Amino acid sequence: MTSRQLVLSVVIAAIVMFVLPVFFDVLNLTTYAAYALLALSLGFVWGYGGILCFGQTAFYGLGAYVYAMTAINLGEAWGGFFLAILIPAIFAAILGAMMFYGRLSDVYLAVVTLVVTLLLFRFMNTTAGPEYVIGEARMGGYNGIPGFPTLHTPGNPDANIYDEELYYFTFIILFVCYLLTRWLLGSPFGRVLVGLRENEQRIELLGYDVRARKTAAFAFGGGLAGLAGCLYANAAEIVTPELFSLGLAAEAIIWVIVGGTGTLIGPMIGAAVLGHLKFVLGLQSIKQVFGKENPLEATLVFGMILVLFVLFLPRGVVPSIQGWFGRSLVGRFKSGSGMRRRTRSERARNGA
Amino acid sequence: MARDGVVEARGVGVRFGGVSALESVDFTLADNELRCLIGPNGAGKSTFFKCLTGMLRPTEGDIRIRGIDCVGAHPHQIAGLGVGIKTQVPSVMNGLSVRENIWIAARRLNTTRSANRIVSETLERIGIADSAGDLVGNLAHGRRQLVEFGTVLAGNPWLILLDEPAAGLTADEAERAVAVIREMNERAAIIVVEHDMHFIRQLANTVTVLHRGRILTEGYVDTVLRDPVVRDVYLGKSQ
Amino acid sequence: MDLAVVVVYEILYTIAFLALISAGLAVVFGMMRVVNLAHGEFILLGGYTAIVAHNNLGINLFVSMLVIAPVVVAVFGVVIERLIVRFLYGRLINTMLATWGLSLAMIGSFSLIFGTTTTSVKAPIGSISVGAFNISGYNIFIIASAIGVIALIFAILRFTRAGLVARGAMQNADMATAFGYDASRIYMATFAAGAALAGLAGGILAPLVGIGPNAGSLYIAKAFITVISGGASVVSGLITSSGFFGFVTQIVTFLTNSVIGELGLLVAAIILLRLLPTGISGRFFKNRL
Amino acid sequence: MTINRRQFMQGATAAGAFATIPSVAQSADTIKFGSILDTSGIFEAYGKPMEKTHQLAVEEINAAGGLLGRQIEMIPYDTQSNMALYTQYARRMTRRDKVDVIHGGILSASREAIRPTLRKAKTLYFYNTTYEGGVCDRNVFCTGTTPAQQSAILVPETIKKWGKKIYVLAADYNYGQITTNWIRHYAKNAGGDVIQADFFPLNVSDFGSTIAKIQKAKPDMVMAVLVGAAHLSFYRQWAAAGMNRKIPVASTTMSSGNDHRILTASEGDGIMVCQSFSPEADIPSVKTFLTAYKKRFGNTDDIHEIAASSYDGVRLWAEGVKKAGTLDRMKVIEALETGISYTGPTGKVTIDPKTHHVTHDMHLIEIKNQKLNVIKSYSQIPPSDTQAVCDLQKNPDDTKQYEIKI
Repeated sequence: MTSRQLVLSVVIAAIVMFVLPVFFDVLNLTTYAAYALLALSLGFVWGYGGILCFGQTAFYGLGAYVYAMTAINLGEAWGGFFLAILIPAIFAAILGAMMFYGRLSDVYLAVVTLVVTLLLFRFMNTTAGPEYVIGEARMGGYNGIPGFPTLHTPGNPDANIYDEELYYFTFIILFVCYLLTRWLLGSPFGRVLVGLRENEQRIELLGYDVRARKTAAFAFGGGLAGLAGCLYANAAEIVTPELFSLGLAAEAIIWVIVGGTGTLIGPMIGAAVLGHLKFVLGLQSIKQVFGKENPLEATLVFGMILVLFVLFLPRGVVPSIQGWFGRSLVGRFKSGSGMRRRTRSERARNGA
Repeated sequence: MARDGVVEARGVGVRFGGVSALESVDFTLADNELRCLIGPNGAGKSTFFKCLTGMLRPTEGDIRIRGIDCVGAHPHQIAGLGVGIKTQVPSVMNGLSVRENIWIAARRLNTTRSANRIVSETLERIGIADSAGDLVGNLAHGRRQLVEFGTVLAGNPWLILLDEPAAGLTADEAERAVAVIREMNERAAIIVVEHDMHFIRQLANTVTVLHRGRILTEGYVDTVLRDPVVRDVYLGKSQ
Repeated sequence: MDLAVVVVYEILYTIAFLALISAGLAVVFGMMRVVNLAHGEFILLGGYTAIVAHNNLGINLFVSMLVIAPVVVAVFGVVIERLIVRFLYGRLINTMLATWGLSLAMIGSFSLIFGTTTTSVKAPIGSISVGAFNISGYNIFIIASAIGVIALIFAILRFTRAGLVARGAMQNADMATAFGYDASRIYMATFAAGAALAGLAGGILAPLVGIGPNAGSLYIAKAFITVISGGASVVSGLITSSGFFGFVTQIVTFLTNSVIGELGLLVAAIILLRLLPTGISGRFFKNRL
Repeated sequence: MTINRRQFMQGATAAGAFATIPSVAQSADTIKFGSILDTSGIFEAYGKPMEKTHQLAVEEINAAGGLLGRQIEMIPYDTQSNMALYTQYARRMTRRDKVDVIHGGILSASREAIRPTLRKAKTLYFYNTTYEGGVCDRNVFCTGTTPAQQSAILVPETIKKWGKKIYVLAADYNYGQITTNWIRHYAKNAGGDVIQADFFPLNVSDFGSTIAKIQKAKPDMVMAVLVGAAHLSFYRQWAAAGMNRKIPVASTTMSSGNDHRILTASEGDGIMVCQSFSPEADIPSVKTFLTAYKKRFGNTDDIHEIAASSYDGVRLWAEGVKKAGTLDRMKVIEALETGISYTGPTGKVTIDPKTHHVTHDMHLIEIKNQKLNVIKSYSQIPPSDTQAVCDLQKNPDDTKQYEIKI
């Protein structure tokens, strides 16, 4: 990324950040920004690493829980903030190492990641009893953990970062993570990672240790997702096992595929737009417009969106638009990879 | 152990279940030698190639590359020794440009700056500089083969393993490939696994004939191809 | 002693349950390399069909469960295959995504049509006594059904012409076409067969667990894990992996409780896939049925 | 239907569909009543009738001239059986809608999710559901029954009737955990014993092995503290195994979601519950309530105890506002703390100033033929469990939920 591009993206991000609250509720926007960071992490792991992780929510939920429990024990937020990045990243590294050194791929990898998030979902749901406690923090089972200290000015636990401040904070973190991810993709590590998505065997025959690199990429994605969970926890002021649920795992996938795999901006936009769509569909008002039998049931709409996108726009919205308008801001390695990965899995099938 | 070859294989055997794909193969490759491995389908060429590249672990025997025990090593470890490998199906990164493909190969042992320089040189060497910015996936088969040669070259290897480099090439492209292989041979020892007799004659060098998982004979290409036993193996496809 | 009988009975029941809910998915995955993530909702559709046929249309419960449910779901499966799945053959991940979308859409439709509460029918078979214990007689019916379903799949694949053609087409579609078979129709029929098995499972389970729009995720998670861990061989994979998971789950459940039992299943799945990355049958029953 | 239009406008502006801002002038002088309930998802059966009784109570008050001469405007939110939506919507209600009071929350999980939020935002909160007791928070009024009113009757009565050994099956979250401890407590007092307690996440629907384990343990009865649609399978599987004729079942939750109407008569018959409300009870205030409900919504099939106590909750709050003569939160709390009473569908309810809980009339009920037949009634039972630990007169800043120690 050139410095001109950097300045341009900062300007655009700043405009977006200040314009959005004019039209939307900041509480919602904060949540959408957290979703967008989760989508960014999945977009990176899936779109650039070629690792289709069905359970990215495992790291997201873990980040939220780590934050909540650390904040309760420390009585302040920042320790939890950093642990919420570190612990999911370590967890992802361990899980990733297990999978990649075990040569799991494609469908088996999807199963294992999905199972891990379900495992955490089930486990967190069973922790209602008083014996499940870490320090002063009860894990709370189905209830989740409400009432933990939220983010505050460093050093002053009473000066909470609230409402609009929290929105700006979350948005800026999201933007920094976006820049960081772009920088990483432009680095030699990132380029090899993209090559690896394109042809794992070739990268290996060139002498790169594929397993180590995939593990590292997975850990980076896990850290981003954990941070997203931490930001979500601050927006929602509660963490519950729902963070690990199959439904949210599905939504994250939908965000990315709708926004576009192989880009970073696409998944983020997908998350924000679909997050808002879900919110609107859940409003009483919309239900009342249609009477009791609301045909716009959120799961129904989301399901149809996913089916239609896979069938008709498998590259997602952003790469398609880029395809119409030629190259744009999104970095040199974007090159509409949704299609390309398809040819790869076709090849995998033919080989099998 | 005396180091009398770049590649030193002793008693290599591979069994799948009860079937032997390779049996007690002894094989030596000297410095800067160019050797072709030939044989009919199912002779064990590819199996042996996979053993050399670490894609397959032999059930018995010993393989050393420059004296280093390579049995059980991963492909990236073998490649990491400075071995360039090209597989049978063109194995390139379709979603990336030609330049990017070669850059990734060059960058492994070099800094970004020298990698960029190596990329330009390599593009020239294989004569594909005009399509440097094109996506590899959009290139014709033969051009993709060349790109793969490029990725192998960019690592500046001292040993190169090529599996059926001529497969699917037009006559022109095959000639070009012969030239490239010859040129590579100036700096590196090469093993070529090949099926195409015409291509091998063009390379004109020492060949090893595999048959039913064993080494049938070794020698200069013309001599070997005149050998009636070899002709039987190739023509009498009864087995 | 009675307790031992009950424990064995519960283990057999759990294995049968896993085999039933996984059979349809196993056929589709094993034969076509398609993972139908809407499989859980196919099961629910079978359940709803059986309940509606019995409760609202007054049709005999066994007919509803064993005939109407599989037929309706098979027809639905054909429609889905024609509209969605056939465009995605060979693209494993895309079929997974599309059928996941289908699954969500079906959940939404179920809640619209049937509401979010569970509906059910009364089990048609009473209880039986084993010594001091009462056990549900209906579970015996489920165990018998599972054995029947597996035997049926095996017989069709092994002994019928249709099964042979199907196996051939899955190995090499071009070859089958060259012999004059329409590969596209074979795929469609196989997908319909998988759907029918899901419908059958839904019908049979309806009296036992009650059917609600969100219940599908419980089935798909277990069926998915069972099938993937079983590997690509339809029959041997299905038997070994439901046997393994059923045994692990029930033993852990009896030692602790049913929640830990479920966790046991998930942990066992991860360990199993780590040790056998291509599933049980990929390791031990390669290229068999 | 001002509610609908206003709500629609809100949604539309939120969606960014139009830029017009709904006229605030009209709603400025209405009283804003926030209702936050799960009216879709797996707790729909609980939440829908509760929202209806909120609506009924509000409409009745408005028809009678409103409160303090102003009309009440109901602002309903559907939390879709998703606990995370509670905090989100609660903050919308306090910060954007600026409601005067919030009624709602069904599961204890949802109450605990929003209780800190509402206290921080200084918005009065009514939680009107049967629950495990112990909430001690001056900002909150709990008008549902607690274990001292429910289990304290149900457990000794069933022990007397069936025997001493109890096997508890409970939902695995705070309600189930704490209620189970109360059952242990009351069982011990009555000379009985909880021989085993198993906890189930809310999505568990297969109880086969549990039923076998229960038979192995040979209890005299099973106490079901099960919650939600999936858990309903227990009663079915229990009947399918023929156990309903061998071991009797009592439940703290059974009829709250009208489960007895979803189960067949033969599956539900004989199950004992203890509630403050039964539509079958021959009490004038119950009949009046049911008539009004039927007139408004067509039939009374979906009515249940916590819907009735939600109605009571709205009425009690209205009495408090009337007495205070203002909507000021502290004034209303102080007015309610004078021990206000109301006689409605659950009989006479009186607020206990020390705990912000309510004195209830209770009924021991046996389910027969999908009906809640009252066997025995108990008059004016105090929430003594919470009274033993909570005194808001002495400690007005307390915010804890006390849990029973075993």
